[in-house]
Amino acid sequence: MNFQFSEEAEALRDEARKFLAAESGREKARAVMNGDATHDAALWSRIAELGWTGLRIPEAHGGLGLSVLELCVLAEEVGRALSPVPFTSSVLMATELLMASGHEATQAAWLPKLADGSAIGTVAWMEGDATRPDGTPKLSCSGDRLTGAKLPVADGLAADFAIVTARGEAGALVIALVDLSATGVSRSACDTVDLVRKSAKIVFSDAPCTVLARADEAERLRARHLQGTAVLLAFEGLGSADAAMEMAVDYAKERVAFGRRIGGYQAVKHRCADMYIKNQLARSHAYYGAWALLTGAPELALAAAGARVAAIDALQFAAEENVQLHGGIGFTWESDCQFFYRRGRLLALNLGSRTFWSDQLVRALEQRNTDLAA
Amino acid sequence: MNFQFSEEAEALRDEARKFLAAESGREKARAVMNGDATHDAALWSRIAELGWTGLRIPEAHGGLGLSVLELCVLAEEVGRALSPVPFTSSVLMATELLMASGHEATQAAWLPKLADGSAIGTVAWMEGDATRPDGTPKLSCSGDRLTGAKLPVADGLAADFAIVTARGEAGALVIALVDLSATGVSRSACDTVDLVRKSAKIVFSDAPCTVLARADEAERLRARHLQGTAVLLAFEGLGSADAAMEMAVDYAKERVAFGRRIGGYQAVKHRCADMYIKNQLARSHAYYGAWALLTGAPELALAAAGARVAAIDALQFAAEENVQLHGGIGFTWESDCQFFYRRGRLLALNLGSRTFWSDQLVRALEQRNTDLAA
Amino acid sequence: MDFEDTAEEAAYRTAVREWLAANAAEYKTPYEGDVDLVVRGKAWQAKKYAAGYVGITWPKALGGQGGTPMQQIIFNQEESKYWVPAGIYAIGLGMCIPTVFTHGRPEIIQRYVPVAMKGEEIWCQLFSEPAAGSDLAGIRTKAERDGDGWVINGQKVWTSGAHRADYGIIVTRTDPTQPKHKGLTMFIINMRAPGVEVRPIKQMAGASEFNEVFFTDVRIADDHRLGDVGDGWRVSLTTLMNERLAVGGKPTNSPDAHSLIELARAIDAEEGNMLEQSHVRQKIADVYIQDRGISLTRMRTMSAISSGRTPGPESSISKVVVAKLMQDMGSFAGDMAESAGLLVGEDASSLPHLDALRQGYFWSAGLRIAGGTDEILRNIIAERVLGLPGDIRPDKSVPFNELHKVVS
Amino acid sequence: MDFEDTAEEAAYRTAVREWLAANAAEYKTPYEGDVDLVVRGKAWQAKKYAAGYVGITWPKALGGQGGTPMQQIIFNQEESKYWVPAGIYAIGLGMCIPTVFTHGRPEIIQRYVPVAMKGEEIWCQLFSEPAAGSDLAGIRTKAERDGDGWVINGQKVWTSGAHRADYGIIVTRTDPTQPKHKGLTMFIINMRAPGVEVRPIKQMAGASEFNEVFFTDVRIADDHRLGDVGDGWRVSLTTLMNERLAVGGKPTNSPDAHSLIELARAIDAEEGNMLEQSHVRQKIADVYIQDRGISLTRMRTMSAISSGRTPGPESSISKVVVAKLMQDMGSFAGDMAESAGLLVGEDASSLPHLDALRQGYFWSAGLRIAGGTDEILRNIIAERVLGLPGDIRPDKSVPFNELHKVVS
Repeated sequence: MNFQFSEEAEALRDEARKFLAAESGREKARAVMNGDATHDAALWSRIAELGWTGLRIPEAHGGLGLSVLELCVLAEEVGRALSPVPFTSSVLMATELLMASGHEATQAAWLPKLADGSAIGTVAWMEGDATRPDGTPKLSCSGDRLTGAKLPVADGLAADFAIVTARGEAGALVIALVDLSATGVSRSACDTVDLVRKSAKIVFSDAPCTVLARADEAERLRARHLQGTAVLLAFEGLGSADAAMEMAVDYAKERVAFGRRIGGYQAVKHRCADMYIKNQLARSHAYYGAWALLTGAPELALAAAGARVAAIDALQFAAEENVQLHGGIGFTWESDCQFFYRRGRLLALNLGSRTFWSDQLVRALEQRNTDLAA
Repeated sequence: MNFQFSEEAEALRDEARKFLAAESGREKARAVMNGDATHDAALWSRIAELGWTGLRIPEAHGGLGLSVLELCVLAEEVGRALSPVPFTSSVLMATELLMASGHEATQAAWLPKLADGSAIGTVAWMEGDATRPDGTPKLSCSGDRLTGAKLPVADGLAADFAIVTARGEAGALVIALVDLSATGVSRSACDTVDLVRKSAKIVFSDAPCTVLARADEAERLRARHLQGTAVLLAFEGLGSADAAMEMAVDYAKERVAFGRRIGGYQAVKHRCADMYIKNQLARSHAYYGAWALLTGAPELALAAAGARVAAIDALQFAAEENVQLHGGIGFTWESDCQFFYRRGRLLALNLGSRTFWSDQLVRALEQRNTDLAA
Repeated sequence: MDFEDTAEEAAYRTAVREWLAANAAEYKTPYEGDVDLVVRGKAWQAKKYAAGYVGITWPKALGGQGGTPMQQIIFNQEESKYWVPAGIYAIGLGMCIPTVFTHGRPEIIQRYVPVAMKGEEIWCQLFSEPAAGSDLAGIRTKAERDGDGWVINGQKVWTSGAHRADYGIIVTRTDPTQPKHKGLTMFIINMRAPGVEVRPIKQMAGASEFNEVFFTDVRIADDHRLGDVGDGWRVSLTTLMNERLAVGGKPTNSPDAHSLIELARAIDAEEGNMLEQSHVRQKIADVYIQDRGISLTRMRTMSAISSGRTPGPESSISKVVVAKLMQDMGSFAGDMAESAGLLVGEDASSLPHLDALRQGYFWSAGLRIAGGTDEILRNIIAERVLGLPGDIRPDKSVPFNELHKVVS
Repeated sequence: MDFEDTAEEAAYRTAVREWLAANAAEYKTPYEGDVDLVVRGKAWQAKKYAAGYVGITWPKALGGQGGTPMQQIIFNQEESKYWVPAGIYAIGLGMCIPTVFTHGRPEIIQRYVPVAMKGEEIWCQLFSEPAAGSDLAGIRTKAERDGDGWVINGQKVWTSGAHRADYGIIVTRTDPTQPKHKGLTMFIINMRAPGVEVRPIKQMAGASEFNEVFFTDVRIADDHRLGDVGDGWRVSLTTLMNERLAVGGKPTNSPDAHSLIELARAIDAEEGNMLEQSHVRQKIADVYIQDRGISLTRMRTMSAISSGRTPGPESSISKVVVAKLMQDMGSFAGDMAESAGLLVGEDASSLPHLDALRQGYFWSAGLRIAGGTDEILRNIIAERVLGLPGDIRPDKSVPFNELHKVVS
């Protein structure tokens, strides 16, 4: 029984947490929120120097070639720090999807730049409507040309390329990579509930792209990408949820009302206990997802859905009750509470809602029942 | 604005509460639970003497001819006392359904006996499976003969007649009254989660019955009966919920742990506040239901569903947390907590679940939207 | 049982409706011009005052109408059908002026009450402080005797409308050697006086409805004291009793079960639309039970008022239910809308009610706190309504300036 | 990351499996004969003892195996695949005997421990009292000196297995003039001694798993004292530390998400079956997140044990999650089953898992209380894990016999 991270991964966590505590305090997130920059470029450079941008990229392409477990550790720590860098979009999503695509020419073109941080990628599947992540996109792909729009695209203003989902011939799914500096691509800022992670609306007018996968192959690639991303974003959410809980607990230990620290009131302390419970459940499900991702186990569909739903629940609860425990001050612009409150909404919706994933979860349970019966 | 009971109705409430407090303490419920009697016959006689059994029955048939508002008041008070008498089955359900049927001959035969308490009626629509109250029964009605079974039938052992739902020619709904002493009727005790309100399984083998309504008329009668009963049972549940809350609050004021009365701990006091909140919401919805029932307002479908769902929620919460607040003693056979815990389940399922009624509620909201648009 | 007015109420309602039809026609639609809210507000208040619709329940001796609470409710109901600029007087006439005329000296009442009723002066309420939120008696703002008057130093926070207020009522600590509820004193303060500085507080959702107010050597004459020296806690209860009534419900036109129905119907599901999904229907029913349950509860309260009885404690449940409900509705609506639930501003989705529901997700986080947190309200219900024991209060009999010694 | 045994663990597991296959074949299916549980239990315990599967982690000097916690876990896992009658020793060997060998005199250890390990004597734990539940230190049962020994008078409650126990450990009050946590003393008591009377407690759901035990002038020799006079609270912590581990999870084979899936699939809906209803699917996902989340959390704990580390506090969440979850699952299953959810006994529905889920609705009400209520467990998580302040304790330093004066 070894349902825990290796000592090496835990060492990476310690290093990452120290680095981010020193270099990525929440004032960095605030600066990006209040400013015009798409992200904290200096911090991003430091992160690239540490090799985090190329953590999973093969050494042949300039990366460290480490396992997905190390990536989970970093996802959690970056989530904990709310670092205003395109780590989720570029490292957790675009890099992983590009590597999974098996499209060697494109990998050779972009992976080295991703590894050294000189390029930023993103994944653009949303189209501003209420479709779910497994739906058919409206963006059309004819030959190697894209026409339509994607929004919101996280880090879409900072990104050098986007991997998009599109509708190809006969309505078949296409997954394609677009150089965002190409002709026919125009971008504008697009506001979302999360003010730290800047998003874009990207409009494609007969824009050139490289098709990475089509039809059944694209469906398989997307399904696998959704599951893998669900696990990685669960770690990110878990990190944020733990940070929100710690913020609430710290305040409850300091704030005095009616002659007592408010953490002594059961209404407050039991709420904190409930945060802890939800975060622990989320952690256990996230670990299960990491194991399934690492081993390619058939349980991945179930584990990924469980990790995502538990992480969404944990972060939303911690974020809402963190404001509540802070009282009036927690509702101000100057308080850090809003970062978690907003991030909670972002993580709840940026890869399909908890409703979507709960349904996926039950599908996986049904499937497992069928497998057991067969 | 007069969204409250009349002074006359409140006077009846005071009288009823005093009478039941004196004559129907919870030890009466316990005696019936632990004994073989189907109900407390002495208490039932006293209730009949007070005229409660004929409250709504026209004076021509020996009743008091009062309004449904007075019946709501009594439903609440009998629910509060957990009186072990067939009030719900006979007065709230069978009498009301018989009166609504418009079947004068049958009314002439039974209403006087119902009024003076010499006859007990019940309504039998459940068939032991998971069908909903608006489903098609399996009990078959051919001509004036019934074949099949109904279970559980509340107070089915004590009842003199049952009004049943059945499947008639071409699958059309039939509502019929059966004299339970007739040939072809056999009854046996049938255990349910509620140990105070005794139930029966009733088997019909070509048993004679009087058809009260068929097909569309029966559907209308059933729909109206379900809505009216939903309101009346909401009052019953509200009475039980208030009694459970009061039991919990009284205990929380007495029980000492760690040097304080446990009602001083926020975990306990806030739970009591939540009971109060749910009970107040349930009361408001029940009153709305009473108003709709009284006035025959088109809002009845909505108000009845709201009353039922709110009452189920209130009683279940109060019943569960009443056990919890009592600690170990609340989980014993000797504690009265179990009455509410069991009654909560009974009232949640004896007329269609909260799921069924939530769906009905949204249908009514959709309908109202349509009406407003038209 | 009915939902009808009594004959007297119906007559009053008719009169109000006719007056509004004649005088409020310009407010039939939201205002789209660029005249200052204060200017528009003053004009409307003057009209109301002239017609006898200000201080409806107040004694005639004070310039009020000596009317019934039901008349006030009827006027509010009818007025709320228009987009009138009445909000800037809510705190002043709802909370401050009743405190002034209950505890002020005759010449002070004469000076301030009629002017406030006409709308010529706007008031704010200066109670909360950074270290005194739920525990209001923990305030630190000092008032020190100086000759015939007083000198104020300190800071208030969460002061609605301080930036446009002419006067405020302020609770101060005049004797820190007394236990916290003793040693407080209430004053009327001139918000334009030297040493008063108002700074807006930007909220999480971006708006600035509240302010911080700083006081540096602000002078107040002793005749502007409300109640006795050291009696400020009791005086403040007059104000707070009125606040609980004011902060009760949700804003008019905020989302309800029908908003979710229309949103759900507009979103495609695998088959049909989201309104056909049973989890959506169950949630809508939950919302209806709570939201409609609160409005029906309010009708019970109004019935009691209408029949001249004292309302029961049932109205205490309103805010604690509504605030959390709005938060839950907001996140549920977002989940239904999937990625569209993320969008704000120019690119926001046009799905019906989605924007209002998302905004509700943000302001409900504040509503759960303002005017008594969820936790304080549950304490109040448990203690005052159900009679359960109060929290243990280590601070009750300790001198204020030694409180730090007892904190556990 | 893997879920595999280490090489050592695998070897141990193989040996256990082989031994069980050879010795526990008769327990492959539930027992249907009429031999007394105690008789069957003693036979099985004797076999385990002879084979070295009792006291796996205990010191060899005590007759234990000096093994690792992981070996104990592996044995438990494998043994739980059979319907063995092992439950009657759970409290004695899990809680009482560790207290005896930690705090007893050598000759007492010698007298009781080996016999208990062989299963020849059965033990119970006599702690809770009517006025001492969550607040265990509130016990009133008296032990008074009488010559060389002690005389016990009082009442215990919630004593599992008292009716079949030969011995028990009992915490008593020896000095009521001391504050409540002082003045307690622990003893070994002979449950067959004169003056001991055991009465079963019938539970809400009908079963009688617990007892009341009354003590009237029961004599105990002083050498049966565990720990010093007045040190009973500290001694009891040894026992309670083990209880929290024992009462942690839900019973084997209790309902889970798959039970709801199978039940839902068996119930017709308007179209198809209930498993296609989205509200059912959402609920099943909720159940899975909690139920599977707890079992995954247990794996994290076991991984720590397996790698020789101290488990973190994560296991503290188990019971508080599982108990309420079972209650919620029970009512949800009933709702799905509509009227079939009412039926019990002979006429009960044959819908899959419905009966177990309904029973779970009843026993979960007890599980939320037993071994630490939901409220106590949340206090423990908040205070011990998160470091939040404890409740104010007016009773801490007051003499026990003056406690009534401070109750608030």
